Amino acid sequence: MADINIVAATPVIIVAGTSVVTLSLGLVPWRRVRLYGPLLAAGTALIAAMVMSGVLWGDRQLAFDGNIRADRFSLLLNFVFLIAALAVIMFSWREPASVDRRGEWPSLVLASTAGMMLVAGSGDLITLFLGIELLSVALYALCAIEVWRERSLESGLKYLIVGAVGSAFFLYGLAMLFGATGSLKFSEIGREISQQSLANEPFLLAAIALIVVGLGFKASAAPFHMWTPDVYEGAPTGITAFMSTGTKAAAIAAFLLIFQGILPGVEGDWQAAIITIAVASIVVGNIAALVQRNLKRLLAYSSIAQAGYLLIGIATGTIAGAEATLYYLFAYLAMTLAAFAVVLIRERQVPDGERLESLSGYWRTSPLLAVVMTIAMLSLAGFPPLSGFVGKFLLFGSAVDADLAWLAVVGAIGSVVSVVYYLRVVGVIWFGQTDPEREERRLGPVTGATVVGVTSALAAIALTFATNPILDVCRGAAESLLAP
Amino acid sequence: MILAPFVAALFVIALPPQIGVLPVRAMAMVGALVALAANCYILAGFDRDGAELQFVDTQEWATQVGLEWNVGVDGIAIWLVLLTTVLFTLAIIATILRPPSREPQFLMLLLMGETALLGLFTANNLVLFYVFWEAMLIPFAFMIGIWGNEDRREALMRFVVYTMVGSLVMLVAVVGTAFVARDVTGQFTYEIQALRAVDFTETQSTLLFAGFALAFAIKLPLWPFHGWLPRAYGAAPLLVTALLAAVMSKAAVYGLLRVGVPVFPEGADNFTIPLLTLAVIGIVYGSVVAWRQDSMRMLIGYSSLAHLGFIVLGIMAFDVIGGQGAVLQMVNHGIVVAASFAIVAVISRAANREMIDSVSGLSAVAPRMAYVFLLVAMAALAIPGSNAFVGEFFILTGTFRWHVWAASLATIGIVYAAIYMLRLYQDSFMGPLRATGRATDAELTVKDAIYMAPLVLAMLFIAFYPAALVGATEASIKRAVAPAQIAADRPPEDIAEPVVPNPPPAVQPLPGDEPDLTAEDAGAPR
Amino acid sequence: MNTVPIAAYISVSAVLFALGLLGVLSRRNPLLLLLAVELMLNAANVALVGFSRFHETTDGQVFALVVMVVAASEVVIGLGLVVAVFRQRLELNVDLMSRMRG
Amino acid sequence: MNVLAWIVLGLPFVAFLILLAPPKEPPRKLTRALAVAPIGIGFLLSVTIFGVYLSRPGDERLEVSSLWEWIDIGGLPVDLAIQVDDLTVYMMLVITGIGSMILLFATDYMEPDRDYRRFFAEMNFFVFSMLLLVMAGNFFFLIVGWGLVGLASYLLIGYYYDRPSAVAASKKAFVINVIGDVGMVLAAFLLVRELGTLDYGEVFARADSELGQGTGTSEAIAFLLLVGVAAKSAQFPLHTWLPDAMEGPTPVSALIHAATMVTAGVYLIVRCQVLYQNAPIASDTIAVIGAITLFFAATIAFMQEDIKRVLAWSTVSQIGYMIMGAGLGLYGAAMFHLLMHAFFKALLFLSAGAVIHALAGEQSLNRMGGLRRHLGWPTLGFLVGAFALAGIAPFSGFFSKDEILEQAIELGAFGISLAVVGTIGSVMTAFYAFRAYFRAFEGPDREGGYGHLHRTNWRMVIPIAVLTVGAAFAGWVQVPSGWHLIDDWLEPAFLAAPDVKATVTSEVIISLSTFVFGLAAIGLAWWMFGRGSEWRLRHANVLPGVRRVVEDQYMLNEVYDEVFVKSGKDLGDAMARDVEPGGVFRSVKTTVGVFLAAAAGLRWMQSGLVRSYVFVFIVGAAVIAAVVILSGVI
Repeated sequence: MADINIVAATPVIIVAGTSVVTLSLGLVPWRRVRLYGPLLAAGTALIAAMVMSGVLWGDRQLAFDGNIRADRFSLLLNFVFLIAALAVIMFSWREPASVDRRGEWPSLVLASTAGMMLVAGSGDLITLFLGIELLSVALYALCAIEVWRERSLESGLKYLIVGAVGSAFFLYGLAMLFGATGSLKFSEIGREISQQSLANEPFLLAAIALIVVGLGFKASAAPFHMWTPDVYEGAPTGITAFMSTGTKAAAIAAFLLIFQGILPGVEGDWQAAIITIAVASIVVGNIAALVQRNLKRLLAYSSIAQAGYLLIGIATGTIAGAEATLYYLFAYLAMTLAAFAVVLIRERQVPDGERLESLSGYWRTSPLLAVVMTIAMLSLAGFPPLSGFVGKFLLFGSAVDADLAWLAVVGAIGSVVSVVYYLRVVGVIWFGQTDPEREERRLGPVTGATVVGVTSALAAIALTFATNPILDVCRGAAESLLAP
Repeated sequence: MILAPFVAALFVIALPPQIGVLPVRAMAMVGALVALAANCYILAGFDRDGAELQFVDTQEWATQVGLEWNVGVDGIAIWLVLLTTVLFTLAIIATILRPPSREPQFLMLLLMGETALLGLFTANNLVLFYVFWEAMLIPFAFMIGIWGNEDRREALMRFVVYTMVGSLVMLVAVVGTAFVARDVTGQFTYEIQALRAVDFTETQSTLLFAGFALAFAIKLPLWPFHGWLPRAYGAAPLLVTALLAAVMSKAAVYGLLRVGVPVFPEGADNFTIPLLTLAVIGIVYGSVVAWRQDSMRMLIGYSSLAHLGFIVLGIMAFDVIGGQGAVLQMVNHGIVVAASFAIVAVISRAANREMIDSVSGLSAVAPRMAYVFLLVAMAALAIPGSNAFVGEFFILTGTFRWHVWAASLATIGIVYAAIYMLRLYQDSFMGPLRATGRATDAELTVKDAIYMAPLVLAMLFIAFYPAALVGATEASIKRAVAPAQIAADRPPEDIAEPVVPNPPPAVQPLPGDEPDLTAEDAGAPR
Repeated sequence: MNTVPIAAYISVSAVLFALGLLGVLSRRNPLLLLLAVELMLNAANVALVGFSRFHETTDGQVFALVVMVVAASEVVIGLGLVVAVFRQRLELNVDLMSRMRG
Repeated sequence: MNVLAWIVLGLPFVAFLILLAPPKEPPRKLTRALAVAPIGIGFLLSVTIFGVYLSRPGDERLEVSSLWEWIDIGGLPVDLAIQVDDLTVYMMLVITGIGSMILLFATDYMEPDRDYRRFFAEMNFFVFSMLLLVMAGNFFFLIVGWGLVGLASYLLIGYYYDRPSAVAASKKAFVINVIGDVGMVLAAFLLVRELGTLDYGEVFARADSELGQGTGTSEAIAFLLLVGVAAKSAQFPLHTWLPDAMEGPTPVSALIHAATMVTAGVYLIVRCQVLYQNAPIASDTIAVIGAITLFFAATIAFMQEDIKRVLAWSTVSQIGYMIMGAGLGLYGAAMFHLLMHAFFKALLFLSAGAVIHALAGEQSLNRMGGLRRHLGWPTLGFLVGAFALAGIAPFSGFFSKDEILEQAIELGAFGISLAVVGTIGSVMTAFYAFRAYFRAFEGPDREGGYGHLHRTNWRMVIPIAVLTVGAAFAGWVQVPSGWHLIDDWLEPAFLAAPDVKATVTSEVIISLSTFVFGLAAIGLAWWMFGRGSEWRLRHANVLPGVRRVVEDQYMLNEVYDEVFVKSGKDLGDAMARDVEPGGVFRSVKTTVGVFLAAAAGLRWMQSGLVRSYVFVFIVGAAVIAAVVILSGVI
């Protein structure tokens, strides 16, 4: 019974372990080590975890008696999390918060990453909950890590309060699920549900509703999105990027895992709920973003809308939908990181770098970053042939395929509305006037962020041209969800 | 061929600014000329009687999405491709001769626009078509946004939003088409040629056609979807306005002819009357409004609204004559409008903000320009004997065979064309000499002649030997309109017999997915 | 064995959960908010334990233990933040923390 | 023959290109040679063709030749083809013959102008277009020629481009001609729709059987062509452009607006006689329109003070005769009158032109008088022309005009009533023709005398002399009850002409009445105008209302302005200023407004208060619960 098979859990273990190591590295007396050690260690750990994820690629392996899985699905998502985390580490080079809290910063990032990986690789409800909590708790701290900034504190506290409520809902949902099936293991829950036609069972219904609410909160889907803009705005920009990519991916992974992995038999019970939050997210996110002048808030609303698109894929309940969702996660990762990289750099260059106006005429001073931002925005808006387009195309296609054509139409209308605010950014960059009086300062080199930005922008393009192989991978991952 | 300008664009952007503008110019010219040369090569090897796509090139791209690189030209596409390469080459020459600020970027965007349009005209895959359709928007939006006048923000916003609404509808239609087609035949494909064979039910066909038609109508623009036109045409740099009117509008009519009518004959048939009505309204409305414009540029812009109405008539008549005339007129209109805008550019050197009443009597100081303008004006108002007359004549001939009312009402546009073009010509070149700027600036210089001469020569060539173009379109047009003719219940002797019949509906179901075809066919749309 | 019916467990936990929610809604002090959240988590614990008995497995109880630890860590972070807020000499009132809005 | 015909057609076009090509004004001698020679050579070649055809039997006098297949579209081939038959040769002779004379005249007349070569280039372009019109082998190129002569006419009317009145006149002429073109193209559409071809041969061969006698289609085609005819030949109600067209240089008026282009309508009816014989209603309409036009134009000619405008209205009126004749099916007579009219009207214009030239541009009759004593040839020319115009035997107009009237009488009550109108018109013609003559050439010199007069040199005199001879004697080629050379020549081209022969009685009636009343009218004109201006000035205020209406051309211009131009402008303004910004854009603005309002609402909800967030959270959870439960129940 006690099948430990620790190898299958190595990626998580590496990351979690290094989290502790970096924390201690920040305490060692040698200044040089204090300065660079934690970041280097974190980077190394992340790369090592990626390598391990690659090595483990293949059919499902179970660790710790099936509480942690390593299959195509979890490993693929590991890449999303690890890339996001790596980006944050690179962002944090010379980041004020990171300089101040040398050990804690990478340690918390790694802890949060480990939480995400646990979510994707969980094999039972406890691991899942642990993962969710681990990533959230670390993020609460990260949001507020710039304790000298009132906004950062406010952001952390808001996130904590609403997040705790969300977690409570989620946990209660898990309890209900346990109550309905009498098991905590995914495989057994799935078997239980398929065997004893539990559809419309009150406990199951309650579980579904509560889980949708809890995960919807994590994915910042409307109407559980209210915290998103405030927290995104207040948190350090690197963390915001991490939240909007990693957390969202983790939440979406949990959605996929629960609804497509273990509850496919009762699709009728949960589909409507997911459609509801998907539509609400698309509508709210896109409309609210129309009037935003703060780039981070704008990206926050945009991420709400993007969550809506991602949920479309889940709502279909088909392999094609899951596949599209996974592809779009990668595309979304690339374009969001690119966008945040530019915001981050601009923040360090000018005092109010997160204002939309600060980008006015930016292409004159920094054409490369202007192109990066343009690609990111166009891709987010779904302009072909960028990866954002391909992803949306797949998502809407899967919706049409699942007889949810109207959902695709809603999504498409939403993306038209979104064009307005995305292109406003592009317009400001290219067509705006430069303000000669603006104080330009440079807070040290921003190479790390630049590298991330350029790489992400290139990835946003490359994903299009490599659609075929990547989709194959995604399909494998999606199929492994349903494998017994 | 399509990629040549794109590669050149990459080079242009990659060249460091220090080395000066010459290599950039050279690179841009090379890109445009390579495309032109490739085009000539294709033209030389083109089988004029074939209805099939020729020079097909296929590459896997994203099979699961149905996206693949699948391009080729037929008798319709080749002329639009030619028009694109020629006009963009001229545009690049014109840019080099009278460079705007930040010339390299402008050239780069021009080349990217050319790429998108070439891709659009050759795409044989609905998704690819859509990709290029959208890609076309970006360079034009940038050119308006960076080099436009002070009104550009509003204009750009409107332009982008309108077109995005259109593309969105089209996107839904594109996806819908493939899925509905799969339900009907069991084959999942976005290939346009294969989709032609699909036997959609009338409802499916109507709905999908409506989606495409709306997108095309906005891009055209067809009345009343032209809300973006005045601002965009007004705010863009003149060269860009010219390209918008000359080439980009063709994308929409081309789509109608390539996708709309052949793939959804029943739907097209159901929309005949509404589209014809809108086209006719557009012709009259555009003409009347053009007449009352104060600015030369807007006059031409609105006239373009009217002329595109004619092309729509020709396509929606489902008539071989009308269709061939429409293709010819696409080329004609592209040339004539480009030449018209070029003339406006020359005149405006002596005028105040392109206002018509700011100059008059320029014939006295600019006799050569007067001749050229006269020639172009006559072509624009389609005087018998001009190239545009050939197109309009046969468009209306075709339309008249089936929809007497539409053709008859459209002739109002011919009369108004005379009125507004003469207004433009006479007010600026006749009467007592008066100019805001230096009147002699309006004379044709050698620089202007370099890019205007090819346009004028092309106009004359088509006027004297239209068969060179029209001859190659017949087979393709027959193939395109035959299904729609059948759908319109035309008498059998009037239905064109395509040289290459459309392939029979593919009935090879995918492995493991063998739908009950009879049930599917009989069933209502899902 | 005379067992407490499952409905009772669930009722109690639901009431606790609702009370926690009410607390979150009505309190302004972050500390009290944290308490209310704790209440909600523990409501879930009650449910877990109840189900655990109902299904006659220990899994639920294990889960409840884990939750307790997690809840504790959450509170720790929360308290840390409260302290940080206090050190910035800001008033401990969540309604005043609304600098970011819109 | 075809080669010759192509050369005739091509020469003026080549001349046009050569004249335009050099960047600077070429030497005037060269321009003159290039201007006149092609048309002169064309005339000689036309005569050659005529000679060859004369030696052939009637049914071999038709050749069609195609330069290249111009287009083949959807099974509708159109060749760049010409058709040379009797009718074509006849028209070619008129165009090149009269044309070469007028151009020769113009080389001197235009001497003071600085844009010398432009004038001749455009004139050659006109001749080319006109030849294309008459030589075209199918309806498509007929329309092309039809449009191009309109263009040439436009260019030449607006030749003095810095004169606003000329510019306005040219625009008017062009627009009305485009209306005519539209009629023509619609007729062509109908032909394609019904017959699937545009070739003369096929259309005429199949018209009888496939279009049918008196059917709606036949009538429709005939009526649509009639629109073109009325616009081009300045027939009521589309005649208003022709008098304004006198803004062009006088040779232009002579060639285009008197001798050739405006008679294209007559040519068209004769060419399409098969179609018109199938369309009795349209034919009768044409005849009536001709009659109306000839009568009212004559009345307007009474009141004109400008010598060229008198001639312009007389042209409108005379074409009315031809159109009336053609409408009645009297194709031979109509064509005969066309030729005679070309002679005498060209002569009148050239003579008037010589006068204007001599007076350095003066055109008003008020500023003339007694010119007989100063200008010899022009006086003779004008006098002979006036006699011919008035239809006084034995000048040319007598034979041709009377032939139309005589034959009309044979066509029953309808014909007789039209003939009566024609006869009255003829008398009026005599009156206004001599009114102009007396006021310009007789009586005392104008006040202040003439001072220096530009001399007329040989290049002006020769054309006047030649045309004088023509106007005086050409009528003898066709003498009632004697010989009819023109009818004989055109016989093969008359595919459907009804055989109408005037009886001796009608000949006598018409000849006597026109002759006697004509002479009386001339006498009246002499009594009123021949003795100076006293009588005229004394009676200047008789019937002021009538005078004003007639002078204003029955207000037709004003009505058109009000009804079409002004309302069109208002409509355009309304659309451009109100509908465009309002109707089309408002919907967009509203939509955008809704979105922005929604965004503002969401912004308000985003209050920054954590507890409100939790509240929304809970509401959302309730909604989700409801959804889940509902979907579970359903």
